Amino acid sequence: MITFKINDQEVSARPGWTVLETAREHDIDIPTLCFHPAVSASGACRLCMVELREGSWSKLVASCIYPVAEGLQVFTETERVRNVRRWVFEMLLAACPASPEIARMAAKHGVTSTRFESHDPEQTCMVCGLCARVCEEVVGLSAIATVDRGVHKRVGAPFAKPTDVCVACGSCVTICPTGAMQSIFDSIRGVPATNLTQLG
Amino acid sequence: MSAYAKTGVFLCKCGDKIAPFINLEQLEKSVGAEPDVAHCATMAFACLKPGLEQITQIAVDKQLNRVIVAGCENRLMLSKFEEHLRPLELLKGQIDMVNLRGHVATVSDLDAEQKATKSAKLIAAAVAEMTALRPSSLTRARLQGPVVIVGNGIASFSAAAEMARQKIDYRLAVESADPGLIIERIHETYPGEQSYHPRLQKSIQEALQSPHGKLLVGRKLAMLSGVTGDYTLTFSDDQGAHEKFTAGAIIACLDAQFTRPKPGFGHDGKTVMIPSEMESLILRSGPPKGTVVFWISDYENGQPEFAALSAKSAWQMAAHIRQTSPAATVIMLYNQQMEVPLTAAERAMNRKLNLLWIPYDGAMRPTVQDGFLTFCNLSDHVEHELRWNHLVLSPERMITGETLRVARILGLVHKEGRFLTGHHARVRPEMVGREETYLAGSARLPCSLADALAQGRRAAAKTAEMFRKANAGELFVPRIVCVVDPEKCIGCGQCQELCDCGGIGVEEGPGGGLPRIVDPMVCTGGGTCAAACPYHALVLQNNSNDQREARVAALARRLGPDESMAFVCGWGGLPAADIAGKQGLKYDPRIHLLSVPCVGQIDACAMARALKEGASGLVLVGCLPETCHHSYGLDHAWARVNTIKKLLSLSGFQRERIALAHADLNRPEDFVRTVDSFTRTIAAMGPMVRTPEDQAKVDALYDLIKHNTRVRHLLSAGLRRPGEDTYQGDQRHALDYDRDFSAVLAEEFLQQRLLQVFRAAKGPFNLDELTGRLHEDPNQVATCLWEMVQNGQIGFTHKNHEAVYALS
Amino acid sequence: MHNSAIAVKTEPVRLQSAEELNALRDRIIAERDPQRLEVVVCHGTGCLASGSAKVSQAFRDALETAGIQAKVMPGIKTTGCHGLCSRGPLVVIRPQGLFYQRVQPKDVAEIVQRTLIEGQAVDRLLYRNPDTGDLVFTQDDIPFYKLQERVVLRNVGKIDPTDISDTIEAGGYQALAKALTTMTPEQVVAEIEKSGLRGRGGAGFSTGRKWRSALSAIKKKGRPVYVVVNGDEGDPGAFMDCAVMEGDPHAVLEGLIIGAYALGAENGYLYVRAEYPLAIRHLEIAMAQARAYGLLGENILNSGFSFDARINRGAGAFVCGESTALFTSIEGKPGNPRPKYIRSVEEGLWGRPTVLNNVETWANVPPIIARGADWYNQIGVPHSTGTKVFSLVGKVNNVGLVEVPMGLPLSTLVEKIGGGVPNGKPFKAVQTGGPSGGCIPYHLKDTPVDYDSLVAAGSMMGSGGMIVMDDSDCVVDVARYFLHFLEEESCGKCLPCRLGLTRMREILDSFSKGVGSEQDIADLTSLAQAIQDGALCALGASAPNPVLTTIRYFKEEYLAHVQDHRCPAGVCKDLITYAIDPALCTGCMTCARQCPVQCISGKKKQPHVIDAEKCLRCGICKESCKFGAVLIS
Amino acid sequence: MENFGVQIDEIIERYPDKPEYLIFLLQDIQSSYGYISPEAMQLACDRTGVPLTQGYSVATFYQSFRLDPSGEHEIRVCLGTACHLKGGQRLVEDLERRLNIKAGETTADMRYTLNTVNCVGACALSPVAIIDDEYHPNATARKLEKRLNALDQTDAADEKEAGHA
Repeated sequence: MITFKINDQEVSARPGWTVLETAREHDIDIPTLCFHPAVSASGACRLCMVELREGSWSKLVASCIYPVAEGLQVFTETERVRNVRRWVFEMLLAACPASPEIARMAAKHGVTSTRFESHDPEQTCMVCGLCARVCEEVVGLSAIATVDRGVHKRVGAPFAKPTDVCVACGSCVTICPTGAMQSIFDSIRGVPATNLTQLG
Repeated sequence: MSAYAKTGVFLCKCGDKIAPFINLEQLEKSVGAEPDVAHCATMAFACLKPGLEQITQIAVDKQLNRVIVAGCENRLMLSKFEEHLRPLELLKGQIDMVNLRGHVATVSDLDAEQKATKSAKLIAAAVAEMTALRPSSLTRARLQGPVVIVGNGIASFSAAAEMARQKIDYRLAVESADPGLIIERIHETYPGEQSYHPRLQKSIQEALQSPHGKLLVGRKLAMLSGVTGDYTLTFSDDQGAHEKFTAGAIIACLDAQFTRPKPGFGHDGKTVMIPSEMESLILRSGPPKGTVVFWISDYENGQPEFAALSAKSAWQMAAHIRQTSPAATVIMLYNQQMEVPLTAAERAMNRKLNLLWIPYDGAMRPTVQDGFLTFCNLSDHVEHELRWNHLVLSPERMITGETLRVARILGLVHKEGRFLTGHHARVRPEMVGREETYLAGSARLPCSLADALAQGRRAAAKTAEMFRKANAGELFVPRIVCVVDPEKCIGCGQCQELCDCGGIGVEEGPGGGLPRIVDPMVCTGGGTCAAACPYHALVLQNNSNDQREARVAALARRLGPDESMAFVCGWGGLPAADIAGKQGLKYDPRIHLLSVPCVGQIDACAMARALKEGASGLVLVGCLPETCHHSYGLDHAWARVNTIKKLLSLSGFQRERIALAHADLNRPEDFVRTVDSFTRTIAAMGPMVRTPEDQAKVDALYDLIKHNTRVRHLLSAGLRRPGEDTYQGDQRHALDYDRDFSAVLAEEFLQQRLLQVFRAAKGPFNLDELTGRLHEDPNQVATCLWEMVQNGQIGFTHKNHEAVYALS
Repeated sequence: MHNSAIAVKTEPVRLQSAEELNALRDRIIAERDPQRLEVVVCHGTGCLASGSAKVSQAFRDALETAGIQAKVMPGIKTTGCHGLCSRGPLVVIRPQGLFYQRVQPKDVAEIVQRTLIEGQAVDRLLYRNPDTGDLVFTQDDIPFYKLQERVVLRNVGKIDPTDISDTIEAGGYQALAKALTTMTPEQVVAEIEKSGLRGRGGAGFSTGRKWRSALSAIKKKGRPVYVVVNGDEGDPGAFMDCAVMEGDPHAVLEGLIIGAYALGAENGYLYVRAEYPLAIRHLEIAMAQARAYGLLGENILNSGFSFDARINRGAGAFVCGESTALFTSIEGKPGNPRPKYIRSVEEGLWGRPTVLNNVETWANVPPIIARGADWYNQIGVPHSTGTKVFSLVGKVNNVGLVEVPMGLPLSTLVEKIGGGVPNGKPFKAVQTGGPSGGCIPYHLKDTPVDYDSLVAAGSMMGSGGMIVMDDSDCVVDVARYFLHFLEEESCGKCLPCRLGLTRMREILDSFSKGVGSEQDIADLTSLAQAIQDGALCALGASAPNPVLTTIRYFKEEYLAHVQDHRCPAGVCKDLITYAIDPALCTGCMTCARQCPVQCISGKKKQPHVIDAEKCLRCGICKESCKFGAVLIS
Repeated sequence: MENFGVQIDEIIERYPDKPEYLIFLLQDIQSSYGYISPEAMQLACDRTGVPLTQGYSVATFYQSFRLDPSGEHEIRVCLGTACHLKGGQRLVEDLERRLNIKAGETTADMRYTLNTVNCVGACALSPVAIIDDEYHPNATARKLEKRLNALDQTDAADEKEAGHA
């Protein structure tokens, strides 16, 4: 057993757990977006950042991947943590203006508006890569992946064409935290033979 | 409590996603009180390490051999639980999930207690299924014997060379073992690739000379039997003598043929020719002089998808002509819809060689005349003329003759068509899919020589990987595949006809019987075949009909009079429901969802069971038409649902109590509409009236569909076969067929009800008594009784000058 | 490996011991006449770009025709970078050591005649001291070289990097022989620790400590362990590592082999940036030669120690200079960094203990081993021992490669060695540490150039790029440039970096258009802080540095943009206009012909006018005007 | 004559069939063909045993790979810091105007591809442009224009030489 503190509350954990897992087990809320228990953590969205302190020294780490250790002093709501969270939410609001899920999460953490202009009012995807990870790790296919890099990074199938590798299982749509995969999905599996929405 | 099943149920709070919506305390209490539940616990996050460790600990302490996690989507999370519990020998099939979050917590405005009650029903159903599970043992797959490479396609050599490289024994069946001859003939199937020949020669030599390979020269494949790992191939020689070989795996290398285009293109094989003929000419008498026009005519052949391929091979031939015969003029004439498939370097070379590319307006077909060809120029709309001495057309490509014959023996012809495409969608990644590991060459889809060889290599590499795994003891027989009960199988062959994955084969048994065997490495576990077996001889192991019936019955018994249930297909309805739940869409809470891999997997008796045990309505939410991942499971479900509808009608119930619906996983709003529409229909009809007499009818309905082999046979016979293009209700004599089928059902249903009467009470009964009990027309009853007497099901004697009937 | 056709110039002999290596060296020295006539042509990337390959070919041709007249047939040696790239192509005539600059093929005949045959200098090709106007004959007398101390570059520019005999003659592989025959691995690590060597690639982590922790990780996890050279020198404006790999590949290789010996590694990787084809080629040749001589591969120098290495060409991603991204790239995947909560000495390449050092760090290892840590740690200052190579570029007279002891004041580097800014004005700022570093303003010109002082000034050592800026360079534009660079180079995995850099750049974009407020500057700072705290890897975490230091030191220039709507340096397009000074314009019409939008009008021999409405501000007119008549206001 | 199949097979066989050689393979394909075609990508992925998506991710992640055929002549303009300060961006803009493409694109006639590059290590000679591996130190828009005109003429001469009929 390992004991350490989160927000001055003593918690216990076993070797191999992460700070996030321990916090959740103890009902301490840390926001996450790119984390899903079905797949490996990537530590990309940085919403789960927490501050580690030791005397005057401190640093921010991603709790979803940070392993627990004896005597850690973890703080989940410090000024620095909130600054990162606030800016990430502000940027997400501008990057994915069409995602109600993101707006809901941001509002829950006190961010309701953004200083940034949106480049694409329809955008919902924030390229967390959960879809690609679930396809590789759970479905075992790797029909999609994140392609390109930096600001151009996006999710897609090779050569931006529907791919035979996709079995249209919809795991990516299910795991997507922002609902973005719903609009990308048809371009990956190819449009289904019949479109029933016309009947409705 | 069950003697052997020890089931643990774990309820997940999922942070604030489940706990506030469902009263988990109440749920834990009621689930814990179920007789078949050995342990029930609630945890913060079952899926995170703390939760997983807790489950493992409890499973060890309580010696659980079944685990149910009630939390979220099984599609995403099940494999994680399976992986964690594998060390405890809890295998696939012994762990199940109920999606409380997506199917209960967020989808309605019920209060937390009501939701706990609903959850308890769904969990009890899952427990019942687990209790009915008879888990199979884990078996390793074994591959015995070499790899046999058949089909005589050029990819054979690259496949063999790859096998040699991987040091795996192979038998190579070829027409000729003379590299010179092989290369001489190659232009007939892959023209324009002369520059590739030296390399091809190397590959052929590698294949022919490896100590791992043995050659079967000049023999034809006559028959194939057995399963992956243990095949027997029969070859015949010129004299018709047969020889048998065993094989661990087979690689088929088949090439398509080039045929002359339709008349009207002026093909004469001498001056107007196809590329293979041009290459013969070059080989015979050197490069032609004068003007050679390559007309990329694939658009006009009706095969525009191969235009780029034709253009590339024509260009290579053209370049060869220009290089070896500087006096020749070479022109490429192409439909403007095609993009010229040359890279920058090739363009530079093209420029150096001065090969002209002339586009024409595709709306006007070029016309061949003696020595001239007219075409319409796109820019000036003038009909221009091209003078030619030799005109080379694109060929038509298709598979015929020997290629087609071998493909049939190998079971590769899934659909009638020009090529061997159109295999069913893959459903299981670890599946040893036939198309993937099996087939290489232009018979799949036209390709260049290099591509064909690459396919051969790829097929061989995958086969080698399978051997590597098997030899290392890491290749396991999939858990959820069909198995045949030889005691029950009569060899009627329905399943084999219905199977799309090629997993069902024939085994010669003693006495000429032909029981079916299943190749577990090829079976996709779709189970539509098992549901169609008239004798319940084909069973989808670890996911059997008995389990499904247990689950259905357990749920149906717990449903309130106005509640109904739905089967949701793993590829359509279930993901749509999962996503609807995730998005917080609301729908009628009276519907109870049961997930199933494919609605085609549901035996009609499981549907009947739901109605028999207390459900007021049953809807099967499959995927969209023509998108089934299995062998037309949706169409099969359609036939079964309609059978139940007829029987409901015969029993005096509303046909609308059962329905088939479609859902696309990416349209969760549509799913909600589907569910609401169905629940409205059921609500409008009210609960099913269940007087003893009514209940007896539903019981008879169930018994009929479960046990009556005539009805089950007819039902199977009417199912859509792979390769059939028509939907069941779409057939030419649909109405006649339907009427006949209805008549049979009416007859058999009456007989079933009579049997029910005889079994329930001691007879004998006379005609009046029977008609009185059943409220049916005396003439019909009399006819039925006579049938049954003839069949020996009942006997009759005379009593007071009146015939009386009793079980014989 | 898969390198074809690598020529080994002398017949290789597999060396079986340190003694055989020494014997070979003695033989090479004996064979070579120290007084032999030699034409040394610089073939560094800089000189090659200015045409030195044509010069050396011209020498070959000229010597062939003139060969009969010469007393001794001179050798032609092509070497790595001499350093003074702005004066290339450079040619040195030995044994006199005559230093010719800007030599063109047409000058070759004269050199052959005057210098090689007649023994005289060609004055017009000599360096002229800008202060005194005196001719300088030899390299060592040029101020640019005088203040340097060459440890890493000891052989660069002197030896032919494709000929291992040159390396061996210059003492190459002596340190390896010493380590293998007289030192235990433990002693090697201790020596490196004692030397105080710090990583030359970025953060300046102690190399000795890194090796030490790798040893304890190996103890815990066992082998294999990997040693890796980080040659992915991605900082724009930095080419130190390029010069070392091109000019003295064996130094890197020798350092790596010594490191492998110290750690017990059997396999190593050299990850080299794709844009350095020559460096890759020279390393390939060096490795083939080292293998042939038994200095690399199985049983090195018959010591029982075996080690081999392979070159990974980078494929064009700056982020691969980051250690974890570099590892994923070697593994054949996109170079996305991994979270680094477990250090790479414990879990690096393929999850194994891995020691990654950059090229310059590895090249420091052989001299430390050969001459001892005590000699080494006397160079430089405490906590920053040894020397550092810088590429001095931008608005400075002597653009090139310099190596100086740590702790030299910045002004010495820029003004004495670099010769100051071209127009004689003081420099405005020096950007160090590449895109991750910061701008040091003129008033901090006495800052000693060592790890800790640079960090205190808000910048960092980085890999050693040093970009000098003058008053025609705009700090907002430079900050934008770096942000734009990093935006394109971000791997895009973590949100603060992928989204944040764009947003920061957008704010700077609006500044460069004269739009913004003090609140925007405050927001920019706060966002920068969030990115520093939140980014996943060092690329993102250090990306805001150029912005933060420029705000810190040049806030008034930011305010000039947003409050006064002007760009003091005359760079930001939206805040400047081009105009022609009628007094200077001769009406030659050159600019009017060149203008891509034909917005310049005027009659022949009459002053021209620019239509500011149509003007794209592309600057072609200013560039093409021979009379300096085009002005920016 | 060169044949895609022959060459690609030889490239594919240069390296062991392990995932770590994917980038090596793609680099060799890139340098032989100027781009990575879907077929070539598939072959490289098959050889190294990685899913096609990984090949595609790699090819789009690293700047040196192209997925579309590149032009016969590649123009690279250095945008390292030194070149930026001395007007590298202006060179790019001028070439974009002249060739009527954006950086990273290829002209419609497949003759020129314009790319930018982050520092080629020739900072002393900034700004630097590289046309078909030939360095142009201290480049100006005018000097580059001259070079492109010269290239146009040589290519036209090529065609003439081969011309007949």
